Amino acid sequence: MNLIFDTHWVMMLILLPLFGAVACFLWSRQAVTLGLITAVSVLLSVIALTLQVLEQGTLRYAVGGWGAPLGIDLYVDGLSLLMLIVTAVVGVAISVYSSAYFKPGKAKHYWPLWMFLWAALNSLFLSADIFNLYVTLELMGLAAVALVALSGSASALAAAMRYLLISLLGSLFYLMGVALLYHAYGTVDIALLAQQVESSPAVWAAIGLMVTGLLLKIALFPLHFWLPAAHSSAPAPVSALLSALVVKASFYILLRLWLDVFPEANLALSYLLGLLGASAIIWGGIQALYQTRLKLLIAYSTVMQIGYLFLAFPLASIIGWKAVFYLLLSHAIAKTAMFMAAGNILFYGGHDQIADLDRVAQRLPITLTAFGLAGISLMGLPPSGGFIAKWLLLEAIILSGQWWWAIILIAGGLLTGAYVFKVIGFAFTQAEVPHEPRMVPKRMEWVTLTVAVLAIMLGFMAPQLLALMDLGAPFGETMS
Amino acid sequence: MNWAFWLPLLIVLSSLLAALVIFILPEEKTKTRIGLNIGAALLKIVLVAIMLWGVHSGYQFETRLPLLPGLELVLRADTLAMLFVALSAGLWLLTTVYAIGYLEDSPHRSRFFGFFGLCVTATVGVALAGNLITFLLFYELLTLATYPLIIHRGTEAARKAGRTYLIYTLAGGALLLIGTVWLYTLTGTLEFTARGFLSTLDSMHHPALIIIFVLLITGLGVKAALFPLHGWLPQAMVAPAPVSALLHAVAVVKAGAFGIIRVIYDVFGIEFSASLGVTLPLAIVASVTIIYASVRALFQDDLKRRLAFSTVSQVSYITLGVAIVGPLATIGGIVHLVHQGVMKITLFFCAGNLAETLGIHKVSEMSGVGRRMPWTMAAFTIGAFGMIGAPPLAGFISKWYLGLGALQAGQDWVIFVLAGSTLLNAAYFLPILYAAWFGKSTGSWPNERNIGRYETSLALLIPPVITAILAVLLGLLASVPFSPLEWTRLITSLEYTP
Amino acid sequence: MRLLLMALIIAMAAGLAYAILSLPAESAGLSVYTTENIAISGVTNPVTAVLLNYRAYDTFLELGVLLLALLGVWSLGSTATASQRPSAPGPVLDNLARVLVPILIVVAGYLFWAGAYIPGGAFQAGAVLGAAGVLLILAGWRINHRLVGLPLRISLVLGLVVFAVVGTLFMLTDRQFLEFPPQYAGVLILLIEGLATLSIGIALAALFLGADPEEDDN
Amino acid sequence: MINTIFLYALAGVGLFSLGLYALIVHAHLLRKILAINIMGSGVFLVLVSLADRTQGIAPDPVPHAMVITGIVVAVSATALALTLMLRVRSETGQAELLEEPPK
Repeated sequence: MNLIFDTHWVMMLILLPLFGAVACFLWSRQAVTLGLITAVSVLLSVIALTLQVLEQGTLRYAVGGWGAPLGIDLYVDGLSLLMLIVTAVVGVAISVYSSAYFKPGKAKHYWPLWMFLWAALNSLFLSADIFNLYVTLELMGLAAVALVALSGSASALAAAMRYLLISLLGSLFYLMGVALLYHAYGTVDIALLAQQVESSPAVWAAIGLMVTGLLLKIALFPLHFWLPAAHSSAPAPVSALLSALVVKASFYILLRLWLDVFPEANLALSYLLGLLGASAIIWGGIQALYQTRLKLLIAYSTVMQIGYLFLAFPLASIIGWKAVFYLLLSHAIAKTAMFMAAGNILFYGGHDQIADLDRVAQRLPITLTAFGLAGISLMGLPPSGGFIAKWLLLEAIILSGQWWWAIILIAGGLLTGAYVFKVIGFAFTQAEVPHEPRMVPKRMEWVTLTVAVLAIMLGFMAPQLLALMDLGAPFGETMS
Repeated sequence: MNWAFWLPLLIVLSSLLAALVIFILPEEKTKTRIGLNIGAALLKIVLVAIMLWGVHSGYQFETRLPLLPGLELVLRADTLAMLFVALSAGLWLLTTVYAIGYLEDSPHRSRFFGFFGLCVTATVGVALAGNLITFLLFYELLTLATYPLIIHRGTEAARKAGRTYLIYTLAGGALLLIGTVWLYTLTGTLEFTARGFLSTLDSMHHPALIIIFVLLITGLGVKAALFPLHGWLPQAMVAPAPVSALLHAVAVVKAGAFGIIRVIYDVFGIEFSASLGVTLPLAIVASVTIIYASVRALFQDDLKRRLAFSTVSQVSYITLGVAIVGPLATIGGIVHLVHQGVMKITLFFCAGNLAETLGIHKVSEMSGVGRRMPWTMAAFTIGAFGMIGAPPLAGFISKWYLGLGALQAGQDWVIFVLAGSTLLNAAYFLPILYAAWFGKSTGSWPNERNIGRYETSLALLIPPVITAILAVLLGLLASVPFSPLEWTRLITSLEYTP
Repeated sequence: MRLLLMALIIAMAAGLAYAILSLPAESAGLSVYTTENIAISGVTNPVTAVLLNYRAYDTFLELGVLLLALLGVWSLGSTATASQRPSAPGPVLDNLARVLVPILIVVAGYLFWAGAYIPGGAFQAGAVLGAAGVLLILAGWRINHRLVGLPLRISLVLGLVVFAVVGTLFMLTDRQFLEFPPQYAGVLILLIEGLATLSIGIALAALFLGADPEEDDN
Repeated sequence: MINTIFLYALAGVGLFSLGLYALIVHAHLLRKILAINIMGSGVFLVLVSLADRTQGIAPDPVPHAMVITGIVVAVSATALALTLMLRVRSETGQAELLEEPPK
C-alpha cells in the first residue's frame, strides 16, 4: 500500500483539525502544543493530497460510499486544492504566531475554536454539495464569531454580535436558495445540478437568494458595513484569519455556484456585481485612507480588495477568473502578514493609532519591513503575487474591450499606495518612546516577515500555480 | 557553469545580496559594512568588465526565468544594455565611496546602504532587461528602493518630498503597466528587438499603437523628468547628497531616459515610430523641457535646486537625440546618457562637499569658496563647463552630434534649441564660477567643520576629482576603441536599416 | 423608509411565491433512491437512514456545530450577574423536577430506540434529555464538582468522537469515511445515536447553563 | 387550484419575509434573534412542505433530515447569540447595537 497515494487525505484534512479541536478542548493546558502539532500535520496532509492529485488527477470522494445524489460528495480540483493549500500555509503561520500571542487564559479558548474554524474551512473547500456547504458555512460562521468576541472588549462583543446576525441572515438566504434548487431538481450535488439547471423562476429566485446571502458574508460594498468593526476589534491572529480566509470561503462558494450551477446568461447581474466591486475598490480605498487606527485601515483595505474579486464577473473569461483567483491567494497571504504586523505593533505599543506610529515603527524594523512587503503585493507592484494578479486582470480587461474597469484597477492601486505609504512614512521619522514598551516575542516578528516574503515570492510562482489552477478546468476549457 | 546564463544574473545579484546582508547587519558593524559595500561594487565592476569584453567578442549573455505563461524574466547583455550597465557599475563604486565618507557617524546607515544597494540592483536590472515586462519589474523596484533614500532624513520636508515622488512615479508606473499589457495583448511578445517588433502589425492597430506609445512615454517621462512631469525632481533635493548624485546621474532619471530609448528603438523601432508620426511631438516636448528648465534654473538660489533644474534640462538632450530620426542625432542622445551622468555626478559631489564641509547650500554663499576648497571647485568648474558644452569636454561631443544629427535629419530648428540652451547654461553656471574664484570671501562660512587633513575628507574629495578627470578624458579620447562614443556608434549601427 | 423596506420585502416575497408556485406539482425528490437502499441502510425509518447513513456526514458536522456553539458560549465567560442567579426553587418546581426528570429520561431512551423504525432519533431524544437537564438546573441542581472538568468534557465530545472513530475505522478496510458495512450498519448507527443522544442532551443543558461550570467553581 | 402543500410553502415564504422585516426594523437584540429564528422556521417550512409532492408514496425523507440538521444548527446559533447578547448587555448596559459603526 502506497502511503501517499492510497491514504484518504481528503478526509484527513477534515478530521485532523476536528480531532485537534477536541484534543485542545479536552486537555486545555497542552492546547498550544496540540494545536501546533495539528497545524503541521494538516500542512503535511495538504502536501500529500497535492501529490496525490498531481498523480491521479481530480478527485471525487463519496462520503459514506453512496455517491451523489443520495450521498454527499467531496471534490478536489485546482480551485479547491489551492484554497486548501493557502489555508494550510496561512494556518501554520497563524498557529505559530498565536502560540506566542495569547495568554494562557485566552489560549485555552482560542485553540479549540481556531481548530474548529480550520476544519470548517477545509470541509467547505472540499464539499461538492450545496446543503453540506450550508452546514460548513454555519460551522465557519459560529467559529469566526466566537473568535471575534474573544478579546472581550465592549466593541469586540458588539462587533461579534453584528457579525453573528449578518452571518446567520446570509446563511438563511443561502439555505432558502438550496431549498428551491433541491425542490426543483431533486439533488443538492453541484455537478448534477450543473447538468440539469436551466433558466426558470425557481432558479432565478435561488440565484437571487444565494448571491445576496453570500454577498452579505463576503461583505461586498454596500453590504460591507459589518466587516471593519469585526475585523479590527478581533485579536490580531483572528483578524488575519477572517480577512485572509473566512471572507474568501464565502467567495469560493459563490465562484463555484457561478461557474457551475448558475446559467451563463445573467449578463445584467454580472455587470451589477462588477459595478459593486468597482464601488468597493474606490469606497474602501478612500475609507482606508482616512482611518486613524491601523487595524481599521487594514480592515477597509480588505473591503477594497474584495471589490477586485468581482471585476472578473463582467469579464467572464478564463484569464479573468484566473486573475482574480490569483489575487485572492495573494491577498490572503499579504493580508495575513499585514494583520500580524499590526498585531506586533499593538503588542509593543499598546495602541495602533497611526499618528503615533513613529514611536513604534523604528523599534520594530522586521515588522515594518513585513508590512512594507505585504503592502507592495497589495498595491500590485512587482515583484509580488499582487503584480501577477494585476497583470492578468489588466490583460483580461483589455482583451474584453471593457476598458473602464482598467481605470478602476489603476485608481485602486494608487489608493492602496497612498494608504500603505501613509503608514510606511512613519518608519522614517524620529520620535522618542514615551513609555516602557512590551517586547514582542521574536517568533511573532519572524513569522510575520516570513509570510510577507511569501507574498513577494508568489510573484515568481505563477507558472506553477496557474498550472495547478487548470486542474479539472474549473473555469472552463482553455483554448490553447 | 554556464556563463552565458549566469553572468547577467550574477551582476544583478551581486548588489542585491550585499544589500540584503547589509539590512540585517547591526548598525555598529561599520567595517563589515564598508567591506561589503566596496567588495560588492568592485565585484560588479569586474563582472561587468568580463561581460563587456565578452559582448565585444561576440558572445551572447542571456538569463531567462519563467514569470508568467508565455512571458519570461529576461536579462540580456546587448550593446545598449552594456553602455548603461558599465555607467551604473562604475559610478556606483564612486558614489559608495562618497556616501561612506558623507554619512560617517549618522544614524540608520544599515538601512541607507541596504536601499542604496537595492537601488543599484534595480538600475542594473533596468539596463539588462531583455523585454518590457522585465524592464517594468525593475523600473518599479527602483521606485520602491529610492523612496526610503529620499525620505532618509525623516524631516517633514523629506516626507513631503517622498510623497510627491511617489505620487508621480506610481502614477507613471501605472501608465507604463497599462501600455505594456495592452501591447502584449496585441503582439503576444514583449521582447526587445533591434529596430522594433511592431512594424509588421496590421495597420488597423496603428491608432492603438499611438496611444500605447503615449502611455509608455508618459510613464517613462515621469522618471526622465520630461516637462510637465518633472515636478518631483527639485523637491527630492532634500535627500542626502550621494542620493541626489545617484538619482540624477545614474539611477532614476537615467532609467526613464533609458526606457525611452528602449521603447523608441527596440519596441517600436525608430523608423516605424517616425512613420507613426510620434517622434516629432516628442522632440518638441524635449525641447520645451530643455529651455523651460534652464530658465527655471537661472532663478534658483539654492545650489542643489539649480543643479536639479539643470538635470531636468540636460536629460532631455537624450530624449531629444533619440526623437530626431537620424543616426548622428541618435549617437548624440545615447552618448549623452554617459556624458551627462559623469558630469552631473561631479557637480553633485561638489555641492555635497560644500554643504558638508562649510554648510554652504546657496549660490549666494559661495563667494570666494574657490580658495578655501580649490580641488572641489576645480572639479565643479570642469563639470559646469562640460554642461555648457565647452570643447574639449564630454558635453561638447554630445552637443556636436546632436547638432549635426538635427541638420542631417532636416530638423534645423533644433539648432536654435541647442544654442539657446547653451546660452542659458552659461548664464546659470558662469556666475557661480565667477563668484567662487574671483568673489571676495567674507572669511566665515555658514557652518564650517574641519574634516580630514585636506580641504575635506579624502572619501569626499577623491570621487569628484576622478569623475572630473573622466569628463575631460571622455571628451579628449572620444574616438578611442571602447570609449562611450565608439560604443554608441556600434549601437546605432544596429538600429538603422542599412 | 419603512414603507420602502416593506415594499422591497413584499416584492421579494412575491417573487419567492411565484418561484415556488412554478415548481412542478409532483416530484419524487430523492425518495426513489432512499427507498431503494433502505434495506442496506441498517434502519427502516427513512429519515434516520438519511441522517445516520446516506448523509451521515452532515449529521457528523452538525454535532460539531453544537459542540462549537458550546465552546463559543464558554469562551465568552460568565454572563450572569448576582441578580440573575436562580433563586431557591419553590416546592412545586422541586417536586415537579423529581417526578419529571426520570420520565423525561425514559422518554428520551424510547425516542432514541424508536428512531430506527419510526420518527424519532438522536436529536429528538437529545432534546428531551436536554430538557431534563434544564429542569434540574432550574430546580437548583448543580453537577458534582468532581465531574465538572475532564469527565464533563469527555461526555460532551463523546458523540462526535465515536462518530468519527467509527467512520474512520472502516477506511482501513478499503471503504470510504462513514461507509458502514450493511450487516453492521444497524448496530453501529445505534451505538453512534446512543452516544450522540447523551452528548446532545448534556450540551443543550450546558448551553442553558451558560458559562463553563469549571470556571464558575473558581 | 393551489393545493395545501403549496399553501404551507407560501406560509413559509411569509414567515421568512416577516422575520426579515422584523430583523431590520427592531433594535433590541432579543427581537433580532427571534426574527432570525422565525426566518429559519420559514425556510424549514418550505423545505418540509414541498417534500410531500410525491403523490401517494411516503414523503421524500431527505428534506426532513435537512430540516433536522437545520434545527440543530439554529439551536446552536441561537444559544451563542443569546449568550453574546447577555455579554453585550453586561458590557454596554443595553441589549442593542449602536447604529454608528465604531471609528
